[in-house]
Amino acid sequence: MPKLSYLKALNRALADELERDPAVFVLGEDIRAAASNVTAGLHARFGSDRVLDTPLSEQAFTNFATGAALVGMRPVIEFQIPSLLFLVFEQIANQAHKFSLMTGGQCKVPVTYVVPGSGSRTGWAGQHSDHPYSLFAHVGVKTVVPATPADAYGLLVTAIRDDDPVVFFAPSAALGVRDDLDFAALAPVPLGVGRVARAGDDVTVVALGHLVHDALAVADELAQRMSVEVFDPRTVYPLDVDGLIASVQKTGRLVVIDDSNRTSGFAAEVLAVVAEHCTLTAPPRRVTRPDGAVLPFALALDRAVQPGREQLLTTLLEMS
Amino acid sequence: MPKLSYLKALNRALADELERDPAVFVLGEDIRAAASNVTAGLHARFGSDRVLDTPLSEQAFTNFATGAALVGMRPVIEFQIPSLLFLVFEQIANQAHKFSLMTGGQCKVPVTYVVPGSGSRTGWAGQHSDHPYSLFAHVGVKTVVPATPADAYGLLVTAIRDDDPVVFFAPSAALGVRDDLDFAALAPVPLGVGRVARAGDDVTVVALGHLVHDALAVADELAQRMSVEVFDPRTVYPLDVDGLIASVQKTGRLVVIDDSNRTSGFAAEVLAVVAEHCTLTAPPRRVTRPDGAVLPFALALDRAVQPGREQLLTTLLEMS
Amino acid sequence: MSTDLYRTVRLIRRFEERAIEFVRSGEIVGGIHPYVGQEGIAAGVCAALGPDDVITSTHRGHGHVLARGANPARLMAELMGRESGLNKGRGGSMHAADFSLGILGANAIVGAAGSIATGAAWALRQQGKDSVAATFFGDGAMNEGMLLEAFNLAALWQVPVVFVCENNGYATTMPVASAVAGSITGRARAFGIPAFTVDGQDPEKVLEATSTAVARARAGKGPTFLECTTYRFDAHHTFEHRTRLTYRSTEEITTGRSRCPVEIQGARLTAADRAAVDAEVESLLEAAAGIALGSAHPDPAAALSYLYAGEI
Amino acid sequence: MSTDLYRTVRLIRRFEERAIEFVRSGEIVGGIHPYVGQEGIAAGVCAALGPDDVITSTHRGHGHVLARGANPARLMAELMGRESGLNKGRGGSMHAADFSLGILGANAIVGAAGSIATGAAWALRQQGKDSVAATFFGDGAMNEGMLLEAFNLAALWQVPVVFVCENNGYATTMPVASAVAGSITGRARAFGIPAFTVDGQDPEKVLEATSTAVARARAGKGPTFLECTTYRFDAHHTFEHRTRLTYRSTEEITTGRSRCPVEIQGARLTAADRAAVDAEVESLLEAAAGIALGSAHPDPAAALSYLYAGEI
Ligand SMILES: Cc1ncc(C[n+]2csc(CCOP(=O)(O)OP(=O)(O)O)c2C)c(N)n1
Ligand SMILES: Cc1ncc(C[n+]2csc(CCOP(=O)(O)OP(=O)(O)O)c2C)c(N)n1
Ligand SMILES: [Mg+2]
Ligand SMILES: [Mg+2]
Repeated sequence: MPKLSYLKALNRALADELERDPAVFVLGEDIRAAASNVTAGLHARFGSDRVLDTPLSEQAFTNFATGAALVGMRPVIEFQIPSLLFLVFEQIANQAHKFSLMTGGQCKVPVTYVVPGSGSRTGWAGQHSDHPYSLFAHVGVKTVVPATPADAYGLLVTAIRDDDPVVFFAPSAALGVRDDLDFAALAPVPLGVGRVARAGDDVTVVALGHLVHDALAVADELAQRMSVEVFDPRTVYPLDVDGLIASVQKTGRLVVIDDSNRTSGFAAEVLAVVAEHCTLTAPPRRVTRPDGAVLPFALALDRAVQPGREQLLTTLLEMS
Repeated sequence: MPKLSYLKALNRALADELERDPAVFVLGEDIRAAASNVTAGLHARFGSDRVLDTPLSEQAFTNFATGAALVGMRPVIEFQIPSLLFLVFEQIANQAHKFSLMTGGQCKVPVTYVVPGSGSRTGWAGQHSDHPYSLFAHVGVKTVVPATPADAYGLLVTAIRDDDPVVFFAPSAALGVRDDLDFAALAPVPLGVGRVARAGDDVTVVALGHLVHDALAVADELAQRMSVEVFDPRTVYPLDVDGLIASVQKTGRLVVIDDSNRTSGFAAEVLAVVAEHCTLTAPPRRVTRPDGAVLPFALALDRAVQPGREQLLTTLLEMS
Repeated sequence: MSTDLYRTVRLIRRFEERAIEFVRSGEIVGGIHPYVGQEGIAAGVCAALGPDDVITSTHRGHGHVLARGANPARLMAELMGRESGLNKGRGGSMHAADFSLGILGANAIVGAAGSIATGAAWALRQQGKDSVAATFFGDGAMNEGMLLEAFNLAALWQVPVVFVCENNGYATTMPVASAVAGSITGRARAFGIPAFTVDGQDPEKVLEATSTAVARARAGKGPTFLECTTYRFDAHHTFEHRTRLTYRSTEEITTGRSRCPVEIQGARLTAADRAAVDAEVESLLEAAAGIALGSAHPDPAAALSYLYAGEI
Repeated sequence: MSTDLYRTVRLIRRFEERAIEFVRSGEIVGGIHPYVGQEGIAAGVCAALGPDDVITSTHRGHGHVLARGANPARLMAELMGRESGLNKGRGGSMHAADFSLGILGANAIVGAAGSIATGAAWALRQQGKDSVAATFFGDGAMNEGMLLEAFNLAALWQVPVVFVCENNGYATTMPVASAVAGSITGRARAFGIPAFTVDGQDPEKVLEATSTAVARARAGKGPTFLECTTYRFDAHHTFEHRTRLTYRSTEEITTGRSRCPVEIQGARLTAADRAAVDAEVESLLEAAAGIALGSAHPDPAAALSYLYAGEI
């Protein structure tokens, strides 16, 4: 079977949707030259009307996409850096997200916001290393953080076809993941449905994006000592509450590894949902970025601030 | 003793700090005419250099305040509507908040962002009714939501004197609260220190801002049936974890009433912290805005989407 | 045409006066931003548009929505938060929309709608339609970066959009001279957009200027910018009726009110024609108010309807 | 002065060339945005500033920081993430700052720093100081609303700030003509800011224009805008050394490189003087590289130091 990388899966999803639906178009900075590689080949194939290079005007082009969506298009915006989502937070949370309810259901805003390279980019430092998915979940914008090439493909396709705004975070550390895949089997993946990435009995590790791979590695490493179940929600919002609860009810213990900040982040939500629904046999644990984290530039410091295998391993051992 | 309203307390705190420290200045829209009343009298008293009316350029004037802070000033920005914080999210979370770490501690950014009228403003509908404190807590910006006139005064003074950015949310529904106060006793209130607004034994209700008053009313109403402790953290971030734990360890039960959205909101953080540290005798409960809430205009709908006394009462009765 | 324009400005004026009464009586919760004094702009601009065109509006939006042909009863019902409202009572004054008429919504965030309109106009052209977008905003919005960015996109991509700046002299209490460095039309011209100052008190002048702009847009020549000078006769928002904000002198208000679009357009009709229109408007609004007042309130159990396009 | 300007451009050029080598060798992680070709602007602007003035810089900021007098060893150490770096290794290439020299920081967000500089300049004037701020940004930043908003504030409040636009023809791969409708100076002038186009390849021309602007600012006459035309000789970012982005023709690059600020300024020195400066720069950089390479790495246990001003 051929190998498909996560990055290539994104490219393929965009190409397939551009091909399938004339309402789809892509816009963003340097996407014709494909500086991030996500849009490689698309301009040559689909032309200037469907692959738009924008000036550095993030606020206007985000609302531009909303306007286009209001009259029937399905825009996909590529953002070069995660913090650009801060710059357009109003345009997503206060405009795109709110139009449906505010107009009494007169319209739809099917825009997809793609950040290919969220989280630390290794050396890009403080203003380029955020992973702000929890913010969008909090305001209620559909939010996905896929871990594998197949899910990256399937969730991007679903996001584009979804009639609401969807923010799609592709973690920088996952872009290089490659899997053996039957291309014909690539298919849409529904929002709000998690998957058990590895079955286990003793403890549930909830992980998202690149951290799913780290969680699997740690589970392997600990296989002799404990049976770790790795649950990948794939979608941050809406969250697969049933899948989560089923896993935790089986294992009775919970660790969340989450590359966003601790306070009121994704991990907090998982702990809260579990506290509401399950009885645990040990206190749950969060392995996250620290409160208010700003990633320092120096590599060892950048790494120290992010949750990783070592912390997860230590946490699991402490619980056993 | 004279009566002091919450709104007047804000005004007094601003006046006192402008008087005390020449580095303090206030900027915002329509603050000379004092459209929101928070800045009433300040322009006449302190002049045009210290009370600046800005054009509608929120992003630039927020960064302008950062720049002024970097060279020694202590700007206070009044924002007319909560969603303006969405518009300047980059400027607060990615600029003001990050300067200290990114420069290796070379500078401070003592800016205070005041939203007098956060949450529903009764009839201002979808784009004017947010209460986005959880977002700032998540990114690690110090965040306060005072409930009483004395705390409004004391926390605003502390926020202005603090060397980091602080977002100050004055809930619309709290602005009219009046208390009998000895003006001489008005004093700074430290960040990160909660208060037990009412002592009780059976259940801890955590509430912020205007909801503290609702929680107290419900506690009164239930006094014959259960002994409710009301804990008001006052600061969302940093959170008074010790105070919270002490209360919950005493009562063994927890309800959080929180006027922000449910997923990854303030209530989620409280549940998570408690799950990490305490054993409860009943599952904890969240009484919050629903996921992704957009406040509909029609009054009854606006109210239906916000957490209130009735829901809290029902929740407490269900737990008992 | 004279009569039509008069009917529109008169309708808007009387609608606003009635809405203000309903604010006073409590039927409208939260207040409104009255359009009184600025009617000539909405009337003139919308008269220049065709059925496939679209508009975006502002916090001060009733005039635009009415001029574009929305049902006054449904707009009034919206202001009262009723199920029969344009937005089923979910939007209120600042979000009134009627997609069936190409009204893509009032917007409560100053400066936001310009880029939305630009995107819509661009998309309609991509779809092979001949549509033009007209987007309204105030003088205060000229200082919002996101609107200036929209000028750039529209100019670069020759988008068929007409930018309509209603310069009423103030952003809330902020005089335009203290808020806008340089000139309003100069700012638009700097993006290569042809920009003109028009007497916004005269609906016919606005219609004429807009017609030229719309023709340009349809011909593929891109955006035009119209600064329509006007005066806000009433409060920034009805909350001002309760507070005392002293940012305008009585003399200034008197002078400002002396050029009234309803009078200017009314003087172009015979007394009899004018009276007939007035009566027609009164009975229309009487009926509209009755319908609105008689409409059902939405069910609080449905408070979250329409939050998402489907089940979530 | 000729010699000083030459020393600065030569220092920046050689610093960048060395930094690029360190990117290649892996000593600098994450890469840099090379300033090669644009040195004349930083040199000319900073030569016009006094000790109490302040600057803000960009993602392409090494030149600004060096021209303002920062210690090359400490800048190089910062790029290598060492404790002796300007920012103690916490900032890296895009955040280099030295507050002791009035360098309020490079900024990784395009268009953000203009309003920060405006606020700083305003505040320094409030404090009774005679300071001026110079703020650098690229042609791409001219499309960021937040920068345009800053022009407005600076013009309205006559803030002593000099806006320095480095027009190198591209924002990453986007040619300026496809991104900026109208003209760059016209955009600034629309805010009532005097705006001039300067040959950014000639440090003396930049110095002259900046001196006039600084004098104007100190005299209380407000902001000036300088569009410095230049050419980026190297990649947008060193990642381009590894990928093949084909947005510029070889001919264009050859033509662009033909006007080199180091050569232009170097030609004004005698061969002997020039050789002396070159040698001085080489030994300075040799020492700087040595110091940087020999500096300690920060302790990961201190990863969150400086996150807040005090304990939290
Ligand atoms: C981005 C933003 N900033 C501030 C406000 C609060 N606000 C509402 S209307 C208004 C004044 C708008 O002035 P202008 O654009 O001239 O329109 P006018 O009210 O005069 O019609 C302000 C400050 C807002 N709604 N949105
Ligand atoms: C607001 C923002 N948008 C996009 C980016 C990504 N980005 C970094 S540099 C750059 C191009 C900037 O072009 P210009 O302003 O001309 O400066 P130059 O790189 O040419 O020096 C882009 C798009 C960013 N850092 N910030
Ligand atoms: Mg106005
Ligand atoms: Mg450039």
